[in-house]
Amino acid sequence: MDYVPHSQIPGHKSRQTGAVSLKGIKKQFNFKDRELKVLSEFSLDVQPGEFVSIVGPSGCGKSTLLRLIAGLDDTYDGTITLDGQRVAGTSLERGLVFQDHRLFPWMTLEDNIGLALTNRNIPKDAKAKLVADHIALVGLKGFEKAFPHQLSGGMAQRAAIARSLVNEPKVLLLDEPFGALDALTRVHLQTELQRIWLAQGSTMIMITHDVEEALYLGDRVVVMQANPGRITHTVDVNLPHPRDRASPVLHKLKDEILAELTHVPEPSNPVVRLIKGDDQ
Amino acid sequence: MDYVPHSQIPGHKSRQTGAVSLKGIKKQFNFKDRELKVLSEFSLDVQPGEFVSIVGPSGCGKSTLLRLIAGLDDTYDGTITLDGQRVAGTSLERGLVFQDHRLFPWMTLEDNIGLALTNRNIPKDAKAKLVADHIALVGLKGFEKAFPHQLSGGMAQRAAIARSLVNEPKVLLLDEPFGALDALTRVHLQTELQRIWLAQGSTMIMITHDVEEALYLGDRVVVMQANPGRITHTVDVNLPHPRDRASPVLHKLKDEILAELTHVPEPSNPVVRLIKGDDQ
Amino acid sequence: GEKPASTPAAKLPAAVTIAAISYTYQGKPTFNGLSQVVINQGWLEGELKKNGVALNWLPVPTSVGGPLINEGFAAKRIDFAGYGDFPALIAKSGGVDIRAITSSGQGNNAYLIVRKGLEAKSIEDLKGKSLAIHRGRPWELTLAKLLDSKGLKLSDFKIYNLNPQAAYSALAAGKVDAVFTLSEAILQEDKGAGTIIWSTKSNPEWKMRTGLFARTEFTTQNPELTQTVVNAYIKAAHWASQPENRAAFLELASRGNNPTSVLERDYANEGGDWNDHFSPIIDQGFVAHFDDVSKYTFENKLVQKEVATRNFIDPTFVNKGIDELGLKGFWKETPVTGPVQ
Amino acid sequence: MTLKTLNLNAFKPVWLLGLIPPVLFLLWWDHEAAKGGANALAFVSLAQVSQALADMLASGELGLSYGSSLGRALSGLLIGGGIGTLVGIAMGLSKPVEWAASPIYNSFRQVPILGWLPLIGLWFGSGDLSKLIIVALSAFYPTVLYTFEGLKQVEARLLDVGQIYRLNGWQTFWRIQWPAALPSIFTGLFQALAFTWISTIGVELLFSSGAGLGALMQQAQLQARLDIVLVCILFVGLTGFAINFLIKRLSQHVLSWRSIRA
Amino acid sequence: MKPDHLNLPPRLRGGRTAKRWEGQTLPASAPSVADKPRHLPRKQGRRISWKPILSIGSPLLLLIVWQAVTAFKLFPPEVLVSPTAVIAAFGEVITTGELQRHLSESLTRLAGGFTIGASLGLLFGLALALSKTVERLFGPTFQALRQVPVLAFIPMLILLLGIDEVFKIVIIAKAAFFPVALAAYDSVKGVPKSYFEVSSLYRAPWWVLISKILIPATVPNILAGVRLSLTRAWLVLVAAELIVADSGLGQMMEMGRQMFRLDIVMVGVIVAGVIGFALDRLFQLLQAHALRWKTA
Ligand SMILES: Nc1ncnc2c1ncn2[C@@H]1O[C@H](COP(=O)(O)OP(=O)(O)OP(=O)(O)O)[C@@H](O)[C@H]1O
Ligand SMILES: Nc1ncnc2c1ncn2[C@@H]1O[C@H](COP(=O)(O)OP(=O)(O)OP(=O)(O)O)[C@@H](O)[C@H]1O
Ligand SMILES: [Mg+2]
Ligand SMILES: [Mg+2]
Repeated sequence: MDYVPHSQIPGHKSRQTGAVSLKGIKKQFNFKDRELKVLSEFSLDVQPGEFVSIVGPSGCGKSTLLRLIAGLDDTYDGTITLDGQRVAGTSLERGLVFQDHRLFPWMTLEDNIGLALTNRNIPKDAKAKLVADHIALVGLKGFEKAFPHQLSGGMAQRAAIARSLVNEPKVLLLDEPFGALDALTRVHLQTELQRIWLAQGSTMIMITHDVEEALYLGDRVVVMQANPGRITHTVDVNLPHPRDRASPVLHKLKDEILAELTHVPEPSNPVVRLIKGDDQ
Repeated sequence: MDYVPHSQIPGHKSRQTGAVSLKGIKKQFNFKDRELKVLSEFSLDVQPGEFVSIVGPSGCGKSTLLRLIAGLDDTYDGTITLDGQRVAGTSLERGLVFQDHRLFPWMTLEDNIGLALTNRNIPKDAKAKLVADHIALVGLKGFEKAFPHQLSGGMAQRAAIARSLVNEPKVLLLDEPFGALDALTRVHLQTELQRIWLAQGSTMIMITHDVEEALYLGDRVVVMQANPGRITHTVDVNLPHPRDRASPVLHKLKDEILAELTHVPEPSNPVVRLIKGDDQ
Repeated sequence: GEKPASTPAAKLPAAVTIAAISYTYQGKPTFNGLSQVVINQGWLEGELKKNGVALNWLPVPTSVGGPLINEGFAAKRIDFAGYGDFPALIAKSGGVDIRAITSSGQGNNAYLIVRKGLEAKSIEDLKGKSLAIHRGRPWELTLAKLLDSKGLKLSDFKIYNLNPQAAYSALAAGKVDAVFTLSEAILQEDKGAGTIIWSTKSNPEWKMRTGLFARTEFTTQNPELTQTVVNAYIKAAHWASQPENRAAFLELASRGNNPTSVLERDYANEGGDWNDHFSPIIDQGFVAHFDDVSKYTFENKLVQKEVATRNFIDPTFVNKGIDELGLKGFWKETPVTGPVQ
Repeated sequence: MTLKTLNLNAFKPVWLLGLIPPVLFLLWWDHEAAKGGANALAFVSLAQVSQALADMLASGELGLSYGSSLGRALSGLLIGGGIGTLVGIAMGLSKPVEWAASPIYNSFRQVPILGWLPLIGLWFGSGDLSKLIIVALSAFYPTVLYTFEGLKQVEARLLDVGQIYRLNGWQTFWRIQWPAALPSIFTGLFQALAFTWISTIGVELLFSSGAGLGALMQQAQLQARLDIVLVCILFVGLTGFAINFLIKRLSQHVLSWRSIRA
Repeated sequence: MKPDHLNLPPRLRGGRTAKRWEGQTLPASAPSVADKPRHLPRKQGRRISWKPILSIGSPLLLLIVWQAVTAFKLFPPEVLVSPTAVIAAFGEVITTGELQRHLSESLTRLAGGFTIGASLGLLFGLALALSKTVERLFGPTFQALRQVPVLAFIPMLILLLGIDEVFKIVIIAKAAFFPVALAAYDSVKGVPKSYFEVSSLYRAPWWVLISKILIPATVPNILAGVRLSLTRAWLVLVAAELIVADSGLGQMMEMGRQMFRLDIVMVGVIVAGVIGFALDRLFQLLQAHALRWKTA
């Protein structure tokens, strides 16, 4: 494979930038005349070059959180900083893989990925090469000219991953990037993501529902609960990368997190309460 | 919980109908002037009331297959029959959960689910009750009046599941229904799906990327490979329902299937080859 | 309007429709000239009602009056119309069988107004300058006569085909040097847009003539009704011709485009008496004018077929009407008897 | 975009911003009018305009003309827009109807109204009916086009869902195609609104004279009464704006499901 | 393959013919599992292609009806001229060269006015939709002004622009401007927020946002606006030629009407219709090209 590493920076975490810090984030939506508290007093410090995984129940505010960090939404209380600078608006330094792929239906796969490079000052053929390399990376060679509706669900998701990677952002936010992928493709892309992360020393914050994946990749796993969305638990994974998936440490941590996740939450959580109540 | 079983049929597999049979299915797409062979000589017999799980690499034609069975696409060769009758067009007997949720953006959650009952001859308040029950079933109480863009990814997926269940189809086709759900919600909905399946004796064909899930729910797990999409392996799971997730039999089968899935396929499969080749 | 019954005399049409140029005055149509007098007198409506015939008035705006009336005649939607010589001739030439049954007086003046600051005393001085006129409108014929008399051609000027509204703006803005138009020129002069250097007052024979025209089929099938209508117009002319009604008539007319002050000057210095303005009589002058116009339009290929005036002018109704109403001798001109030779 | 940095949005009752261009325009206008000379014929002073407004209001002339034009514009919009929507639906839903109707529709649409005048006069006379027909026609064209386009754009993936739940033709239309096309249909309505106003004014010059702002304006122009013309323009513009505002409100309500930029 | 146990007619059995069953009634002994398929039968092979038949047939039918109506003299021939008379008049204006002269004048004016008006309209509409400030400043004026007929401003325009070509082109441009501006404004306002988010994420500069995202996302609606604006430009062109012109299709029609030559008016009608239709087809092709992604 002719994939060329993104940057020439050797070794891991050589970058001294990419620290994300969230302090006392409060976020609510106006929903049918009532306020829906989505995040409440959410605080999190991510070190430069750290890989943080976030797990939590559906609807607890994970995607909302990533949108805030990405700068897509600024109607919240609290502060979000990147390397000490308050986050305002979007920036090429902060990449995001949306939960839905959000490819533009009128652009070919190639053009969709190329879009991420519009604002990068690189010669045209270098751009083309970057795009081609990333298409190959996610295994979509041969589909360069395909329109999104001609792709399968997993292929579209992979295209979206390629689009976010091509840009080498300092901070990459991933919202269930591998949700629609089969086991093999998933493992492959996990490995690639890790390799890129190690090579670039970028900061990654990834939402996933796969606790194993969270543990395999993350330096830290943040467990959230809903109503309002908050951190209930943080698990440090003190193992070197790349890790052995079969490691007993990971297994132990997995059981711990799953227990935390399936632990009956306080009654203020209607979503999960209903679901539990149902399970007669 | 006041959820009422869908039908009064007691016991499992009491229905004698719901046999799906696919014979020599060939399907191709015209793609940039060349033909993309998606399914080739695909044959599968599903017994009435059977639960078949399908696993396979991204882009191997799983969604395409379900669309054919659902009757959304009739440009293929081969025959698909339901209880011996050739499938022509869609029917309320064959339900489908799409891979993307496909909720109508202009309808509230309630209306989206109610849509499935439009053509059912049930009194209005019974319909309303059915809808409310299914909203509760998927843990979305309180969001009845929400529009799809106000839901999280997982919530939208759950709404789509509710929409397909409310109708009690004889054959239910599920395309990665739990892909965007967290572990707890997922377990809950798996359990519910199984309960409904046992109660109604309906036939289920489910695509999933989670081999554990495929084994936990399926009477049979069909393993597909790509280029062109075909069955390479079928695993019978001869355990009674509901099963113990920790059962060693399931673990053994899981390893077997994962090995099958990650086995380097013949070079005619560019997608997987590239992915493998990448994994330096 | 209703179509008249096809069987003659015995069956009267349900309604008679008269079209005439009109203006909007205080939100309602007000007709031009004698038609409004006919309406105000109410006599015609009463007479027709006695026969169970309704009277419809069709107001047409001046800018599209000719075509609208011609199309109305062709479609048999109107029976009578008061309008100008040129459009009527065009209709006749185009195969619509109509004829002139009264005159509406001595005709309308045309004016040549030049922009402020332009030293021009006569049309000759305008050679090579820009001249605005709305082509196809009746006063184009007047211009043509004027040019002919001086041995000039349209091509001697830079002609702009502008509708009157635009022409006045262009004149005021100095974008054209001269405009050839109707009495509104006086108003423009008052507003300081330019100076009138010529008018038909010096050549009354070139005035644009108007009259009451009728659909021939209608007149032959309903001679009595036609006579009633003609009589109504004669009565109106009689009223307007009396000097004591001058002010009242001008007030009516001022509901159109021009205020009374302008109308006063339009009617001023014409020679002759006030009452001659409204003579309904189809006299030699009237016939000669139509002969002339007919020849001119054909020679200049403005119409495809030459119209024989003898089939176009029918003075019988007006002559009979003047007799019936005892108005013989009220107007000075000598009536032409029988078809023109 | 770059203008965003011009922090005009901080300006509090923001709707007042919308008054800036018209006020500037009026100031310029009055300035031009004051110059006199040829300008006085194209620009009249605002004092004169307000005087004319007062006079016309007092005489009831304005009310009568305005009412008549407004009635014509609204009924034209209703009739033309209604029929246009139906035709657009027929063309959008049925291919054969589209094939048969679209060449005729698309070429008729291009014919200047002037060409139809003789025929409309022939068939419908030159009274209010003909005026209404032309005004309705001007609303008809845009609504057909936008309804048709809106229906053509409905995503196949959503139609698939309707098929799965066996919605019949009517249900598919009413539950899926219609709501999906609605944003586009509203755009058509906004277009139609302007067209009806403009043609209302125009048509009053083309057929029999009578009450109406168009007739009033035409005559005022001939009389060189620009003050009257301006009063008419003012009423036309403001009314159009007001109706537009109402339809916009309605559309915002009906289309509240859209997740669009605020 | 196992023998077909379905007892279906041969053409309903598998193989290449598979797509044929749709819309066929299955034998009573083997009722379809589906409720009756609801789509038009998509039969392959010797099917009749209705599209050309209908799209050529309908105008043809109209022509025949027209000829018949005039042949039977249902309406006065002076007003409803027959197609044959129109053809004769057509020959006449062609041989005198009148039509060519008028047409080229009109088309030149149209090309200038329409191009300027539509492109400015597009830009203005986009600015109005994208910038809150522009919207607040100019929105109300725009919404009021677009309803006002240009007719009212003629004295002012003449004063400012004179009465030569510039004047006509400005009038046409104004007419073309508003429908496009409105279409662009309204449809860009309706673009899903998610598209803006992606674009903002990659910090696409405004021209990329417009050309690669907003315009493709709104092609049908904006093109519909452009098509309407073309119609309006045509209409206003004719009107403008009535006010100030010696030539042009509008002038030809107006003179035809003044001179009661309705055959010439009809020639104008047909020429205007045909040219408008051709231009419109051009836009449709453009649209089809822009929307390849839907069908590709
Ligand atoms: N409309 C279409 N036109 C052309 N090619 C298509 C079309 N739909 C699907 N394909 C192609 O068919 C193949 C199979 O697609 P399908 O959606 O069935 O995959 P899948 O097995 O569901 O994959 P995934 O797990 O990623 O959802 C893919 O290669 C895809 O590119
Ligand atoms: N635009 C919106 N308007 C109103 N409510 C919203 C909106 N967006 C999200 N929400 C609500 O905020 C909550 C959190 O949503 P979010 O998408 O962040 O969840 P999530 O943690 O990503 O869930 P999932 O795992 O299902 O994707 C949900 O209850 C959702 O209904
Ligand atoms: Mg989410
Ligand atoms: Mg799929």
